[in-house]
Amino acid sequence: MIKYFKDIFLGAQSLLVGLWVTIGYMFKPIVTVQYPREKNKIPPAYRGHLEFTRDPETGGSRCVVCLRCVQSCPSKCISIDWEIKGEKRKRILKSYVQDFTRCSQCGLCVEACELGAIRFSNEYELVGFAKEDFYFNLVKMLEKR
Amino acid sequence: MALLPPEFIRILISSVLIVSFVFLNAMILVYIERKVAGHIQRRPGPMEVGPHGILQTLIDGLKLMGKQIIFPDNIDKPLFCIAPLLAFVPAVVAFVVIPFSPKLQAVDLDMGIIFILALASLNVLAILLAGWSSNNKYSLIGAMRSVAQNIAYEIPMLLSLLAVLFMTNSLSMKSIVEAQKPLWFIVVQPVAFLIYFIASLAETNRAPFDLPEAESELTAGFHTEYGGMAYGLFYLGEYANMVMVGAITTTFFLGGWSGPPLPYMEYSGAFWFLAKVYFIVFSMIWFRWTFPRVRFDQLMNFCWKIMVPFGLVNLMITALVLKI
Amino acid sequence: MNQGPARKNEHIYTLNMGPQHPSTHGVLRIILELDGEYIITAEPVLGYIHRMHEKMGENRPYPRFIANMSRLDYVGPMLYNHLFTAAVEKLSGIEVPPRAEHVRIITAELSRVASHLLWMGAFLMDLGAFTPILYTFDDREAILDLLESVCGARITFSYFRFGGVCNDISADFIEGTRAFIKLLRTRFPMYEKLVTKNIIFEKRVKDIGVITPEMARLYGVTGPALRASGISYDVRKNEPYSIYPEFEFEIPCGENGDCFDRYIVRMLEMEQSLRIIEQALDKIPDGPVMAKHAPLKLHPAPGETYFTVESARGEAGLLLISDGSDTPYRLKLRTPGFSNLSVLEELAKGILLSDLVAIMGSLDLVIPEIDR
Amino acid sequence: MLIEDIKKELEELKPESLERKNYSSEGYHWDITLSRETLQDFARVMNRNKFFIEDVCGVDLKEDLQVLYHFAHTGELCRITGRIFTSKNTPAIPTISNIFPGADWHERETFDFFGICFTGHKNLKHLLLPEDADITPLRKSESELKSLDDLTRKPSQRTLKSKLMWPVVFENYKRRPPVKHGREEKKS
Repeated sequence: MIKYFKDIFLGAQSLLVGLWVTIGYMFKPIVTVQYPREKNKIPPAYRGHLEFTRDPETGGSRCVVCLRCVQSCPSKCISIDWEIKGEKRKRILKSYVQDFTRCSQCGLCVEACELGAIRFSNEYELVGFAKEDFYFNLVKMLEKR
Repeated sequence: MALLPPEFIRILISSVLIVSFVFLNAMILVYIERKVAGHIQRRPGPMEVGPHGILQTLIDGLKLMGKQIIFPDNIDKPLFCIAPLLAFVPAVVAFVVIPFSPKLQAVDLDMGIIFILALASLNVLAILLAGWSSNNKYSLIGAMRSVAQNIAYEIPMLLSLLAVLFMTNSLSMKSIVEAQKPLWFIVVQPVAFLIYFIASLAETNRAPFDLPEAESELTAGFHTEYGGMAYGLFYLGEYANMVMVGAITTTFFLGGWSGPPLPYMEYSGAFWFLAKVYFIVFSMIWFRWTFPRVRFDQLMNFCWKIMVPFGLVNLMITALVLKI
Repeated sequence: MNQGPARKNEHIYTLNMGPQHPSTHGVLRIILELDGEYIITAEPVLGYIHRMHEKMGENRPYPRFIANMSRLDYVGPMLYNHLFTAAVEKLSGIEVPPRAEHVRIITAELSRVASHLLWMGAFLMDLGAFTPILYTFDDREAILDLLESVCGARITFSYFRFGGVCNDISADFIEGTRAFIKLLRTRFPMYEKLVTKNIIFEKRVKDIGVITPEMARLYGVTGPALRASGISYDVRKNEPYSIYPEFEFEIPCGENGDCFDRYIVRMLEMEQSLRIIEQALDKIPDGPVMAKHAPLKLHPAPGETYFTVESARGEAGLLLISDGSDTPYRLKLRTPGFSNLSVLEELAKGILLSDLVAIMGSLDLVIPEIDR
Repeated sequence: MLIEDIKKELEELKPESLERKNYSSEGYHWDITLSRETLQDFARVMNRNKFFIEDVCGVDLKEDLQVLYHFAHTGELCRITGRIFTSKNTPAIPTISNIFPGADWHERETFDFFGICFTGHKNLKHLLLPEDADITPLRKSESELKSLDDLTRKPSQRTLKSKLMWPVVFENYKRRPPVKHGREEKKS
């Protein structure tokens, strides 16, 4: 009989303690970020889509078409087109397309690039109406920038 | 107009007022519930439509009205259609006898509380019909749970109300309020108040007793198959029931419209009445966002092993004290 | 009407729980035979998000499989990163610089805490409490922010590489982690008040879904579910990998093996993880985070290796059979969730539907990990 | 020591081979090759010594199909791998799910991926694959198959062949111009 009343008392007490916690949190400030108006700070290490770094000397990209990024990609989402020019049969980059719909942002391509020609952008607000909107041509993007 | 008897006009006006009161209340309550839930969970709640999202529920209601009601295969169509109405209408009709202030009461029935309780138990029927006619096993389990739960909890609820009725010697809502002029019954009958409050949580299927709709077990319980305004009516019915519970608690335990005097107290007493109702409703919301759900057998154990004995003892003590 | 003898059991009916059901945590389907609300048999049906990771592993060179490991278990991905990279390092004998080992342990333990926090919220959500999940998400968010600052992703980390990790941690990260540990420690008493001591919660989970030590052994249940039964088996202690032996921590154990003990064990484990992180932060040496001669394209010598780590849900194992080429010949994943779930069939006999939800919650099911 | 004690019991099974493996490289202590008759006895020995089942795993080899059973112990560090071979055309192995109920699902999974029939299994139907699937996804094509000999470690061999595609990538890691992700470039 004593246990019966003790259980009721302790149970009620535990419930009141729980209520006290939630009412306390009700008057604490909000922790969510109101997205379109506020924005989170994106850390510099953020993995967005790929983009070229600019070579300060030429103003173009540093890419020498060694194809290591292509070979290291697990999802085979990078396609590079090039032409061979000159006496030294140097490869000249024509287009560098990343199929972002298939990219898994593992970072292997960026690490494979010894010249540091590619990097991750901080772009995270990506929308589009078609799959093709996410085929990023890095060469053109560099020219626009 | 002259041909209409004045009584008829009075009925018309009061029913329009009550229906709009219930609708408005439901809308406000949905908003309050979402805001309270949001702030308890440290997020702002609806913020987009109108300042601080104040029009959100209106828009949601419009959206629900615009939606098609989907009838699944092999349902019992007439019952499927009746159930949401049955959930909503009695909840509204019961407001007829609620005394908002000395002069704001549609009808002062002699047996007001019996009228309310009778209508409130129709709610079970609505849930049972909804669960049965949906041709969905989750709905059926939810409905069966609801029936067992509501029937069980009606007993402690009546026991606690009976203790108050012993003291007032009247079933009329108005006279119950007036009997509390010297002292609110929550002071005299704290146990009855607690029992009534807990039982009413179970009656309205609010957490932690929201077993009929327990969404982690039964997806959405009895209204799994409902959509559009049919679902909306269940929702309105639930909120109307919440206000009803708040109103009964206020009338029975919190002294109804009484409070610090305001000008035109015959009418403005409704302010105090509503304030108390909203306080009760707020605590129901507060409970919901704090506690986990109880299990079905625990719910029954709690009712039969704790609530009913306490209610009976309370009733006996009340009777004894009154007799002496 | 069919009046055959089959009508003898007419009060027994079948209920399909899932694949779309709020408390099956994804796409698990359970075929229930119910008598009223009591369960007679429960048969889990898997494979709704089976992606054949093992075949994918056989088809691609070792480094390219790292990205898959985060997809395997999205709740504690760092631990699976650790599993795969360490297994391959073991197979091919790559050594990892000490700083990288420390970074690995810090991030992996953070991931474990994040996983347990998410589990706790989801478990309480199953029991019908809506609010704790948002509090735990708030805490978990801090971990994800930390991990994002170091590896750039929030869920699918792909942070570990053979021979180290891909980014070094900054001083900000160390400071942030210390601040987070302080913060989380202040939150534990709140969780205790709100959840652990709550009478409804206690009644819902105590003596429910008891896994006896013998049962756990026969089914191969590991992780917190096993430790709740009172067996102190943790791969980090029993079969130390990486630099875990250098740290002081305890293996919290339960007694009864019920849902409540599984909850308590996980709560205590978070504290132990915080201890490990603290010690690792204190000890972390300077130096490179990547081995010097770590190749991007591996050709491990033929042979096989079996490697296990303690993931957030139990013992995660990886069998790698190499044939000397750059792709594994056979890659077998032993995921703890798979074994832990297989015990459900036996646990579910004769309990209520609500208890099944509690048990499934307490087993911490992550369906992608189970289906692989 | 459990590792030594178990040896006697394993030898009593008269296995086709019983090898002590190097734990630090292979990850387990004993490697035992069983036959169809001794598999159940092996499971019983494991059960008697309180081992728990880790997994059942098939491997497609040039000669035969191989099934691996991994056992571990919760008290002491001791891992045992049981191997059993079965022919490719009519793969059938006795089940151990009557002794270790946990093996049930693992065997069903192996049945899914390799089409190996576990005789005596109560509920041998597809677990991860669709019910009507008639594929064996993890069996390899003829050209990919390797024999067991190619897959075993030879003591003379170095663990890592230096046949790398590009010599040493991460040596140049530091030499690489520092890459800053994101859009800082715009400012300059």
